[in-house]
Amino acid sequence: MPRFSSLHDAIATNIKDGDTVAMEGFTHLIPHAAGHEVIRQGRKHLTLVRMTPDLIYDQLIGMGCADKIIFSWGGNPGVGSLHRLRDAIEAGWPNKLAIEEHSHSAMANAYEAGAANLPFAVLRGYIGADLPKVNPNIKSVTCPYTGEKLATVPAIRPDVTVIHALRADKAGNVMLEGILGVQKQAVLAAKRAIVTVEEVVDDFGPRNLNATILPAWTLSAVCVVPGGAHPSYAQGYYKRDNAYYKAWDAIARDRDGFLAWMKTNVLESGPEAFAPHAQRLAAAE
Amino acid sequence: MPRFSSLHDAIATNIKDGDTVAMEGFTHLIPHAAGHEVIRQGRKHLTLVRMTPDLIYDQLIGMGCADKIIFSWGGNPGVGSLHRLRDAIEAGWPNKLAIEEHSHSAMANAYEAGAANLPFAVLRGYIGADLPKVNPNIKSVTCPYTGEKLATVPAIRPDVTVIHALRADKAGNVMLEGILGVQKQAVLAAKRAIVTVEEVVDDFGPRNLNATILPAWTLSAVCVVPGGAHPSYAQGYYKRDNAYYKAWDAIARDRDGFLAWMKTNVLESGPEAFAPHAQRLAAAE
Amino acid sequence: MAEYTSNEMMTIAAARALRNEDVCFVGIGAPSAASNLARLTHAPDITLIYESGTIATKPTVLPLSIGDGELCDTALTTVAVPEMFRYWLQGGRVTVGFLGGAQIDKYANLNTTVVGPYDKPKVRLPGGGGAPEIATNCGEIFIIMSQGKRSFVDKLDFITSLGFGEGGDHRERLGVKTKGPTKLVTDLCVFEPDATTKEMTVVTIHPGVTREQIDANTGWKVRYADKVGETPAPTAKELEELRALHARTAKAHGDQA
Amino acid sequence: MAEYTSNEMMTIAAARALRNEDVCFVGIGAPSAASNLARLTHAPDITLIYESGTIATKPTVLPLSIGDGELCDTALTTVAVPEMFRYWLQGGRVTVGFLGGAQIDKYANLNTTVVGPYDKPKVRLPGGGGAPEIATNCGEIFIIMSQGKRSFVDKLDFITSLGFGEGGDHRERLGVKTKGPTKLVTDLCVFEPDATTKEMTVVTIHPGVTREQIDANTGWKVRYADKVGETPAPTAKELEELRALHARTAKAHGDQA
Repeated sequence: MPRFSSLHDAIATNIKDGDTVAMEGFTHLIPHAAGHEVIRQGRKHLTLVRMTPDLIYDQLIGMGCADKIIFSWGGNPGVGSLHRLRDAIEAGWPNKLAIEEHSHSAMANAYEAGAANLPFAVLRGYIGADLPKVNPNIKSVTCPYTGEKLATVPAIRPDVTVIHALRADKAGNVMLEGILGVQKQAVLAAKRAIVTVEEVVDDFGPRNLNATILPAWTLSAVCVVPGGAHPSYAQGYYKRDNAYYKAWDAIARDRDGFLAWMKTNVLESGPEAFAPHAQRLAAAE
Repeated sequence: MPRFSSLHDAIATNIKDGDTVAMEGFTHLIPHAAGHEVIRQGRKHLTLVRMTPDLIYDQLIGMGCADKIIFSWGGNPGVGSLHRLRDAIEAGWPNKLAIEEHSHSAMANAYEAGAANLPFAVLRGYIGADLPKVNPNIKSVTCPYTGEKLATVPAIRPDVTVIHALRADKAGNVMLEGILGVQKQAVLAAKRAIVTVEEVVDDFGPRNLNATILPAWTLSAVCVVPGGAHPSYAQGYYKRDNAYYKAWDAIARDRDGFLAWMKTNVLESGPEAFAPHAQRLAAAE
Repeated sequence: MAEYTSNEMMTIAAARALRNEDVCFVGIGAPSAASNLARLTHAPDITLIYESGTIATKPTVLPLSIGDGELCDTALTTVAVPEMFRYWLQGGRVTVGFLGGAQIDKYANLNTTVVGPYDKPKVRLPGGGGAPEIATNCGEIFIIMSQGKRSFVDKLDFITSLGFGEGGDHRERLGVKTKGPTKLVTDLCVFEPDATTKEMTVVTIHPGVTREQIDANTGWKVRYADKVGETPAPTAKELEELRALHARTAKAHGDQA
Repeated sequence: MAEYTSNEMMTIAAARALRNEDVCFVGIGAPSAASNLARLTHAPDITLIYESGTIATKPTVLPLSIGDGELCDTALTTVAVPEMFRYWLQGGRVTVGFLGGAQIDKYANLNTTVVGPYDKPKVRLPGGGGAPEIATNCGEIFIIMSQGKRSFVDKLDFITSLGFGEGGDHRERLGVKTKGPTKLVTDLCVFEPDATTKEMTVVTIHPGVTREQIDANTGWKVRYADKVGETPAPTAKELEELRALHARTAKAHGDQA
């Protein structure tokens, strides 16, 4: 039942070229270490799904891993643009990138519908907005009771969802706390799920009776990667590296600078590089 | 902001004859004291909504408060029938009772849709079942993407939802824990909401970051009624009074015996009668 | 061999059908006893889910209701009821749904709604609860019911939850992809569906029970498999665990009286 | 009177629009500064909600992102993102949505998606995020934006979120029941919609700012109310709280560098 494995093996076993992959985490708990491993293993032609692409998808897109992105807000929060995402959309570098764009509400509803095994989600959304003109996947249904017309989006059902969580117990159950984002929904909507965690504990101990826990049997692999969310954060372990987010703007702005950085910090590195970042941030508090 | 009031005033102010009222609580935290207060105040022509009518609605129906019930499972759990509910449906005593019957899944989805301000809910349900033949409110929509036909039910939007919760803080925020049922959804789906609680605490203290909390501004009234869930239970305060549930079978079986019991235990009693039950059950552990 | 009741035989035979790796959506009453017996004997890691939202619960005593505090106290975690029905049941996360019922027909359709016409019922039963969606969304369904002519009927007054409908490929024609009722365990025998017609067919008979008894307690002409075996009698360990469970339960419920 | 920047004037004027009893859905950046300033001055009980799921949060420093840990640490509770958008925003529980934008037109429609054609963008902006549904599901909308000819444009390249559409009763015709943008606060002045045409109309001008400056920084012919007042200058208390908030924020973010 506990499917503990190395991050290398989890990615190698569960993510294939051409897969639809959701790496989720809403500001909190973004699975950056797993993203780097996907880049190192050279995956291609992925459809990347994520509400807020963030640095993790800027890196995957800049390294040519993706053919398409499904998203709802593609910026560096509080800083500015994701330059690699923009370069792919505006100039087709390193390859043409197809986009399917939604609102946050639509994406959150689409994951929710996926977790509930429904083919579509209904929302009061997109009224008077231009997105439905450019995204043919935004349609509508009529309420059988009131006659109202409501927006619909297709459920998101990734081949693989990847998330970072706080901790697992020895049986491989995984606990989340704090800003939960859409991670539970994204895991339950997917065919396969990989979770990286800060640590493994003997058991979760006394806890809230309704703690957000993903049972081991809903997961394909659990990998211990301390610091694996950096420069995002893990509540109670280390803070968001806001300085790193600001520094990324300059790194990603230039193609060559970006490639050089990726070579040093990703291609020639490994998951163990994340722990020191977390330790530094935890010590700074 | 904190809308603390007596149970008498909360019911008098918020529940009117003819209202659609949901008193929720899935086995755990059933608002029995509030139900008794509604009976004492002689409300009539209510449409009562509840997944599992339980003793609380058996009593309201037997006392002639309801014209209609919307439900999904009407029994005395682990014991047998709700005799007053059956007598109303089978023999129209004390008055004819209209029924709208659903499955649990449909009711849970209908509350969920109500909380989300949607006019209807979509589910993979009722396939091959006879309920859609006798409940015209069960309809269907076609998925705009896959062409699948899925069942729909109208959202539940009560005039008033009544629940019992563990505790409130001094600002009137209310915390739930344990078996959560559909209470949060039922409150957020309603125009007005009354919450009875076991106690008021200075503040909730250290707690799970994702604790189930209803902010004060979502509630119309908060009433302190220790033991107010009895014979249902309040996790961490007192256990379910299973013996009482068993005893109810004999009390409710006979019309006159029922009326006599209600006179003594409800009409001539008050919310303060609940605390001793809770104390007895807590002491028995 | 130890003495045992037909009810004990039923519960034990039903428990045996569960596997250690199952995720089981447990109905109250007999299904709950069988599921917990499985957990206490051959299937210690089985995940038991109750519709009150408790996931991977390990109650020491049997709950009287579907939502006793015991279920929540011993669960891995507890989710809200809409989530239980949406993400876990409808989400396809449950391998076995374990149901009982008031009436059953030979295609294992169940009635827990009414005896007599719906609008003018002779007996108003509690209704479907979770059953209509359990019946179609779980990987497969096990049913546990005592046999009798009033409960094993030729024609149901009301189909609360789908078994094999009119038999054959009826489930497939309705667009249902799950297996449906693969096992019906009674106090007399064990039925499984015929591969083609889907009629519930006796595959093993409990020790000491005769075909005449089965026929006399069934409202349709019972079909028997070509090779009908004998249900293995309860082992000492099974009986011991089941009786201890019932004794703990009686004590716990009695304590509160 | 103390010296202050036009940006401080903008934030302070925006903060004043919020009431103590509001439930405010807060956008990141300038809306977040204004909302927290309101909380730290005249509206101590205001409920601030961020789309990351944090409800009734009271951050000591401004978050850089919409989901900094500070927001969760100081919240009454934090819900999952689907619940935030479904029960709280779409559920009609939010009285004010506080937005910024890259481009705005005279009917307060906003563009944060693209400059140039959607399929061949000159500048690809981040996109809508929560804005499309914030714009129609909140009781009313406040917008805070610095004025300039490139951001206050005659025609948007893309309508990311609805303001008053083409003006007049356009929102009603689309079936939207909420008020829409009732206030647009800039570094130069405050706009409110005309009662009939819904064109954003200057109602107060910040101290020392001229109509010529406003006209020169707006891509359409600006409409002024019949009686245009002067925005009250920042009070010492407002400036002190705002500067202390920014100083705490800079220190907190710098500490991590």
